[in-house]
Amino acid sequence: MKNRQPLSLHIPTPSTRPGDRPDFSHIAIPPAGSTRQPDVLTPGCEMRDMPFGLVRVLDEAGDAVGPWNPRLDPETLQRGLRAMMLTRNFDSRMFQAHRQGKTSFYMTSTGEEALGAAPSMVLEPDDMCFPTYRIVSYLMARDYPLLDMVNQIYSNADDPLKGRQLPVLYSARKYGFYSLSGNLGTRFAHAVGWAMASAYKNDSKIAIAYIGEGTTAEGDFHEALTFANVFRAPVILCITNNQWAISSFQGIAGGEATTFAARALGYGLPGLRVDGNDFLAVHAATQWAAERARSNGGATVIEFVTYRAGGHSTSDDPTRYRPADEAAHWPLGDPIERLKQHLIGLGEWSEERHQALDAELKQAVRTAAKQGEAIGTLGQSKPSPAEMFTDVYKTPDWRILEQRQELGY
Amino acid sequence: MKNRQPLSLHIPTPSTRPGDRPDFSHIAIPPAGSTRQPDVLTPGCEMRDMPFGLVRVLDEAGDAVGPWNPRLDPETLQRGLRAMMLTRNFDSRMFQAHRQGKTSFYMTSTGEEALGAAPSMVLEPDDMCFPTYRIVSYLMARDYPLLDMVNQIYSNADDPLKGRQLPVLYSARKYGFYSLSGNLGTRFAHAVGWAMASAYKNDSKIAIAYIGEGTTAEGDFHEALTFANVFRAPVILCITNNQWAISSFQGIAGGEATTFAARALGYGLPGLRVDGNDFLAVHAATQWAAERARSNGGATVIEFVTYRAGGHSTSDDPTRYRPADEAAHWPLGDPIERLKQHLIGLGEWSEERHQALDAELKQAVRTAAKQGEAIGTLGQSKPSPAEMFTDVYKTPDWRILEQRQELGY
Amino acid sequence: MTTMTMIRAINSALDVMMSRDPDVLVFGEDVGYFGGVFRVTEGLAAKHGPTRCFDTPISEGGIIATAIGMGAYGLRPVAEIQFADYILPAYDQLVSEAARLRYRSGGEFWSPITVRSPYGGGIFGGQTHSASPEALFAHVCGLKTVIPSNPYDAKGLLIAAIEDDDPVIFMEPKRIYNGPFDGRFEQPVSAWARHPSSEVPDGHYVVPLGKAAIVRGGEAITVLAYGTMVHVALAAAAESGADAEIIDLRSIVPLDLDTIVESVRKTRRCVVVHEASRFAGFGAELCALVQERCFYHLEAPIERVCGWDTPYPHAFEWDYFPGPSRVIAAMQRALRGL
Amino acid sequence: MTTMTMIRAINSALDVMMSRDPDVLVFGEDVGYFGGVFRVTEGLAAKHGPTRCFDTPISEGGIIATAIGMGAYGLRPVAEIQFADYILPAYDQLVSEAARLRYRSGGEFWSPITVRSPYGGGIFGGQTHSASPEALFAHVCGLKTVIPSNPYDAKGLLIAAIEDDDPVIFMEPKRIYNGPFDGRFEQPVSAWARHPSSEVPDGHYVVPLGKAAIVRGGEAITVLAYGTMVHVALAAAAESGADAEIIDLRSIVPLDLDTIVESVRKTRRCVVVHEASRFAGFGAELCALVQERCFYHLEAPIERVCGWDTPYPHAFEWDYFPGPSRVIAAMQRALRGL
Ligand SMILES: Cc1ncc(C[n+]2csc(CCOP(=O)(O)OP(=O)(O)O)c2C)c(N)n1
Ligand SMILES: Cc1ncc(C[n+]2csc(CCOP(=O)(O)OP(=O)(O)O)c2C)c(N)n1
Ligand SMILES: [Mg+2]
Ligand SMILES: [Mg+2]
Repeated sequence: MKNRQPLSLHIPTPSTRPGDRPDFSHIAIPPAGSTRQPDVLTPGCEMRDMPFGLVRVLDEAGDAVGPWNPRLDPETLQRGLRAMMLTRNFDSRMFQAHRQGKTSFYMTSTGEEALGAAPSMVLEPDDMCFPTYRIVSYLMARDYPLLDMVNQIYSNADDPLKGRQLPVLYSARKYGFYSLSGNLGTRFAHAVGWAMASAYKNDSKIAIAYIGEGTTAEGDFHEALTFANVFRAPVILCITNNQWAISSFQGIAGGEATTFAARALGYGLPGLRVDGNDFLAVHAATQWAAERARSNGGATVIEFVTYRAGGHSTSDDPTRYRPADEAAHWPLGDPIERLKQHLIGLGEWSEERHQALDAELKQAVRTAAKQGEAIGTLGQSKPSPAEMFTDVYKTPDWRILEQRQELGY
Repeated sequence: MKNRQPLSLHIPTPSTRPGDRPDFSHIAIPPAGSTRQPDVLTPGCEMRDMPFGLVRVLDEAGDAVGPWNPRLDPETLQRGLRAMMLTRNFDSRMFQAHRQGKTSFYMTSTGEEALGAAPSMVLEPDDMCFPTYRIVSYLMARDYPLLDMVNQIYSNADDPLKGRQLPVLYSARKYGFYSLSGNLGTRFAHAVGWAMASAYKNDSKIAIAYIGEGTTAEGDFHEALTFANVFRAPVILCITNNQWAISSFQGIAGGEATTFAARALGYGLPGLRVDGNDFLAVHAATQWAAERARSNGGATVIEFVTYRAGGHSTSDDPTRYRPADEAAHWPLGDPIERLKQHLIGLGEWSEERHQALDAELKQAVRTAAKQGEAIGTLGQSKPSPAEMFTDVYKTPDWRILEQRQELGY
Repeated sequence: MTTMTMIRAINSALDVMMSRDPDVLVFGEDVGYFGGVFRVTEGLAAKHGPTRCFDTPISEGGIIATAIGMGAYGLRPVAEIQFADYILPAYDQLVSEAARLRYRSGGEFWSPITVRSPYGGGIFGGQTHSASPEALFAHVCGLKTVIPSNPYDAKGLLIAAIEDDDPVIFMEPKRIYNGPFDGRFEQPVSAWARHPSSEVPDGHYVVPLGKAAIVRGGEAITVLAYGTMVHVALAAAAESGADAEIIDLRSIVPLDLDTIVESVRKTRRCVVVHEASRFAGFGAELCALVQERCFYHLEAPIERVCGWDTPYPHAFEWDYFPGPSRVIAAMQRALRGL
Repeated sequence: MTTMTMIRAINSALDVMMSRDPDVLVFGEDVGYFGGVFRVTEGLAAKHGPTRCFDTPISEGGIIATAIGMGAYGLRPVAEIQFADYILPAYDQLVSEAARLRYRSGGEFWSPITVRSPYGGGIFGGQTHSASPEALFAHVCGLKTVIPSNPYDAKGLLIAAIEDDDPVIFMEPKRIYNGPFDGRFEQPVSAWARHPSSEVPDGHYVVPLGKAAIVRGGEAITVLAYGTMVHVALAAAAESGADAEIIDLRSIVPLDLDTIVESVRKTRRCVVVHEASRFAGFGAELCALVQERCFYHLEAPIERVCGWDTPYPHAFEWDYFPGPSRVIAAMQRALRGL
C-alpha cells in the first residue's frame, strides 16, 4: 500500500505526576440530583444512558436532593456514619501496628468507607458479600468483633483463620462475608454462581461482589458479567473505581475511553455510575440493584467513583507516582465528612457528638488492639503448627499425616 | 426480610427445536442502507448507536445502496465471488473426503464465505489475519495453493505442517495467515499484541482477528478488547455471529440481552453490526475499520451477523438440536447467491458465466484433491516420525534426542 | 445390573445422584438439550429439567468459578469441561480458589465440586484434543484427581466424587468410552459388553477414592497404570507372558501408596505407565515414592513408559501413544536389570 | 564490574538488552513509571522511553497473549508477572500457545518471549505471595524454565533467556533479591556485597541455559537445588560438615543431566531440595531421573526436602520453609542409608 503513515503506540499517562499540581478535570461530575432514576425493572436496553451519568444525592450544601434520595431515617444515617468512622479508626491503628512491626502487612480503605458500609446495611444477614480487601467497612457495619480482626491481622493463637492468611484477607461466613484471597478478581464470578444457586433453589438470597477498577481487566471480570447476564443471576456487581491500582492510574485499566459502568452495556445489564463518597448515593444505588435482583430482574453493574486516599498497602509509597497532595484535591470529598455535614444539616448530629463518637470508637479499637497484642503479635504467638496441616482436605491423606508427624505435631 | 419472593434461574432457550418451524423474528434486520456511516476518526463515544444498527449494502433487489456502498469495480466483485465459490467447492469436496475415511475431521464454512473473502481483499499482504477455523475463505481469496491445504487435511508426507495439526488448523505466514489452534479464543489477543508491535515499531501494518460469537464468553476476548482499547492497537476485532456454537444458540453466549457488537461499548471502541452475508457490507465495514486503524485511530469491533448453514464439524449432526430446514429460513440469505445476483444486476455476470466458473473451480479442487490423494490420505502417508521431535524447541535437548532415538528415528 | 459402556455408566452416576439429591446439578458446554458432544449427559435435561442440566457459555473459567460459588452456597455442582485440553483457562480457579477455599477460610467455606472431563489420546484428536494433564492437578494440594478405567469403577468413583466435600477432578479416558482399548490399534475394536466390569448396578454404590485395584496378580514385576493404560498394560502382560502384577491406581490423589509399596516389595521391579508426556509427569512422583519406600527391595531401575516430550501430533497417533510394545520393552528392561 | 544485588543485576540485564536491541521491550503491572513493586525495572522507562517499558492492565492472560503476538511480529518482549502466584491466569496462554506455536505452525511462527516473575517464600507473603510453580512449567514441552541463585547468574541467564528464540519462564527467588538467605531466619540478614557472585560485569555476557553449576565440590553426597535453596543447601553442608557436592541447576528445562549423573555416580547419595510442595513437584522428576540413570550406584534412597503438601501459611513461614535443619536431617538419612 502506497504512502502508509507510520503508526505509533499509545501509552496512557496520568495528567499529573509527583511535583505537579493535582488535576481531576478529566472526571465528569454532574450536579447532585441530575441523574435520573429508572424503575427497577426497566429493561437494560432502556438504560444505556446511565453509565454516563453520576448518581449523587448530597449536594454541595450537604442536602439530599433528587430522585435517588433514599430518604433514610437519622438513625440509619448515624449507623452508617459510625461504621465508616470505626473503619477509619481501625485502619489507622492497624497501619500504625504494622509500622511498629506487629504484623507483616496491612491495607487501609481510607476514603472508601461508604462502599462497604452502605451496602452492608442494604443487604440482609443471609445475603452474601464477595468483598475485596478494601471492603472491611461491610464487616464494620455488622459489628464483626474487632478482636477477631486484630487476631487475624496478627496471625496469633486466636486468629479465626488459624494463621493461614495474610492480614485483612478475612472470612466471616456468619456475617455474610465470603473468604478473601490475595488473587485479584477470582471471586467475582463466585458471587454469580452463589446467586445462581439461590435462584436455582428458588430461595430469595442475593449476592453482592466487589472488584477494583484495575482488576476489571482480568478475564474473571468478563466471565462474571457473561454468566450474570446469561442466567440473570440475582447479584450486584460493584466496581470500586478509586482511580489507582497500586501505581497505575485508571487509564491503564481502560478508563480513558469510557466509564467503567459502561462495561455493563456489552452484556445488556444496567450500569450505574455512582458517587462513591456519597453515603446516600451508594445506599440508594445498592438498594435499587438489590430490588431489581430480588424481583428476578437479574444483575446490575455499579461503578463507584471514589479515590484511594492512602497508599495501596503498607508496602507502598504513593508519593513516588502521584502528587503528594492529590487526595486533598479529590473533587468528591470525604465520605465521612459529607455524611457528617448532612446529619448536622438535618439537625441530627453535631461536632460534639461527632467527637464523642470518634473518641468512643478510638477507645474500642484501642481495647481490641491491646487485647490482640496481649494474645500476641505476628511471630510472638501463633496457632499450633498442626493447623498448617488441617483443612487442606476435609480428611487428610497419608501425605499430610506423615508430614505433620515429620514436623513433630 | 419479610415476604421475599422466590427467585428462579433463567436458562436461555432457542425459539425453535427439531420439529419446530424455524423462527428468526428475534433478529433485528433494518433495511439495507439505513445505518449511518460515521467518519473513520469519529470518537468512540459518538458512535454508541452503531452496535444496534446493521450495516447492509445489498437490498432485497440485489442493488447496492446507502452510505456504506464501497463502490467496488466489477473485477473486484468477481474476485470476491470466485473466492467464496472456491471455498464452498473445497468444503464440499473435503467434507466428502472425510465421509470416505480419508481424514479424521473437517469443518466447513458454508454460508460464511464472505467473512474471510472480503477482508482478505481489503487487507494488504503484509498485514496479518488471526483467523478462526471458519475463515478459510481468507486464504482462498489469496490463492493459497489448494494442494497444500489438501495435504494438511490428509496429514500426508507433504503436509506443510508436518503432520502435527488437526485438519483445517492451517498456518500460512507468507499469506498473512496466523497459525490456528483447536483452543478457542486464545489467539484473539495475539492479534492485539501483533498490532501493538507494528505501532511500537512505527510500521504501518495492521491486524485482523476473528472469534466466534460463542467464544466471546472466554476471558481471552475481554483481555483482547481491554488491551486494544488501552494501547489503541491498530487491529480489527471481528465476532462471527453465526447463531450457533456447536449445539448452543447465541443466547447462551449472551445474545438475548443485547448485540455482540455492543461489547465494544464497554471499552469505548466503535462496534459495527454488519450483515455478514452481504459481501459489500463486509468489505465496506472492514475497509472502514482498516482506515481507522491505519490512521492511528485504534481498534474497531465488528459483529458479522451470519448463519452456520452446515454442521459444526464432521463430528456434528445439527438436526439433533435445531430444525433441519433452519438454514433455508435464514433471513440474510446466501452470500454467494446475493453477490451473484448483484453482479448479474450490474450486467457483469450471468448464470452461464457462474456455472462455467463453478465447473472450473470444481475441477481445480478435484485436481488438488486427487494430487493430495496420490501423495496419500490420513494413515496411508505421513511425514517421517522424526518430525514429531523437531520444532518443540529451536534446538532439541537431550530428552527429545533420546526419545527420538528410542523410537528409532 | 445392566451392561453399560463407560458413557452409560457415567450417565447413570449422574442420573442416580440427580435423583437422590436435589442439590446436584450438571452443566457445561453443550451438555443440556444436546446431551454433550460425547453423549454423556444425554437425557438428563429432559428427565430432571432444564435448570438441573444446562448449557453454559464457552468459558471454562466461568464454568468453574460459578461452580465454586454454587458449592459455597451448598450445592454439589458437576461441571463438564468438554476436553481436558480446555481445563487450562480454569486452572487458576481450580488452583487458587477451589483447592484452597477450605484452608484459607479456616474451614468456613469449601468446594464440593466435581469437574468431569474427557482426556487422553488414541482418537486422532491431535494436540488439542488428546491432553493428559493429571500431573498439573496432582501437584496442587487441595485437589483430588480420579481416573477410572472401566464402567463399574467409573460409576462408583463418580458417585464418590460427587459426594466428596473436596474438589475432585474426574478424568474420563475418552478412548475407552465405548469399548476397552489396549493400544493394539490394528485389531478390531472390542465392546464393553464383553468385559466383566461392564456389569454395572443400576442404583447407588460407591467405589471409594484412594483405593487402587490389583487388576492382575503377579510376582515378577509391578506395573502402575490408570485409565486407558490399564488395558494397555494388561495387553502387554498377556502378550509377553510376563508374570506382572498390574495395579490400576483409580485415583492419583489420594494415592493408594500401601498397595503400591506392598506389590513392589514383593515383585522388586516396577514399571510406571501413562499417556501424558514424561518429563515431570505423574510417573515421576510414582518413581520418587517407589524408590523412597522400596529402595532396598528394588532390583532394577523403575522404568517409565509415557508420552514423548512433545505435543501430541495428529499424523503420529500411534508413534506417540505408548502402546503395548513399549510397555513390553520396559518390562523386559526392568526384568533384566542393568 | 560492579557490585550488584539480584535486583540491580536483573535491571542491568534488561538495560543492556534494551540498549543493544530495539526489539526488546519490557512491560507488566506497575513496571513503567513506578519501576516495579520490587524496583526491578526502575529507571528503564525514563531511560529508554515510555513505549519501551510500560504499565499494563491487570490481566496476566492479556500480558502474555499480547507478548506472544509481539513475539510473532518479531519483537523480543520481556513481560513481568508481579508474583509467580499470578501467572496462572496466563497458564493457558503459556501452555497452549507460547509452548506450541513453533511446533504446530511447522516452524512458521515462534515465541521468543521471556516471562520474569518473583517466586518463592521466606517473606511472610502468605499463600498468595509465596508460590513456587516451577513443576507446572517443567511438565510443558516447549517451555524453558530458568531459576538463578545469585546476581552474576541472574544477569547472564536473563540475557540468555531474552536472546533465546523459545519461550522462557525466568523465576526470580524474591527472598534473595536483596541479599543471600540461607534459611537461618534468626540470624542477621546478609548483603550481596559480601558474596563473590555479586561482582557483575556492566555490559553484555551470557550464562548459557542448560548448564548447572557445582557450587560446592564434595564426595559423600550430592545435593540438587536451585534458587534460594542453593544457599540453604550450602548452609546445611557448612553446618553439618557433610562432604556434600551441591549443584545449582540454574535451569530446570533444559536440565543439565550430565552434571547431575556424574556427581551422583561419584557420591552415590542424593538429596533433592526445593521450596515447592513435594507431591508431584519437580523434585520427583529429579528422583526419577537419578534412580533411572544412577540406580546401580545409589546406596540409599534419594531424599526430598520440599515444602509441605499444604498451601503456604502466613504464620508458619518457618515451619513451612524447608530450612537447613530439614536439609541436614535428609542428608543424614541419605548418608546413613536405611
Ligand atoms: C491476579 C493478581 N495479579 C496481580 C496482583 C498484584 N496486585 C495486588 S493489588 C493490585 C492492584 C489492584 O488494583 P485495583 O483493582 O484497582 O484495586 P484497589 O487496590 O485500587 O482497591 C495488584 C496489581 C494480584 N494480587 N493478583
Ligand atoms: C477453549 C475451548 N473450549 C471448548 C472448545 C470446544 N469447542 C470447539 S468449537 C466450539 C464452539 C465454538 O462456537 P463459536 O465460537 O460460536 O464458533 P463457530 O464454531 O460457531 O464458528 C466448542 C465449544 C474448544 N475447542 N476450546
Ligand atoms: Mg483501584
Ligand atoms: Mg458460532
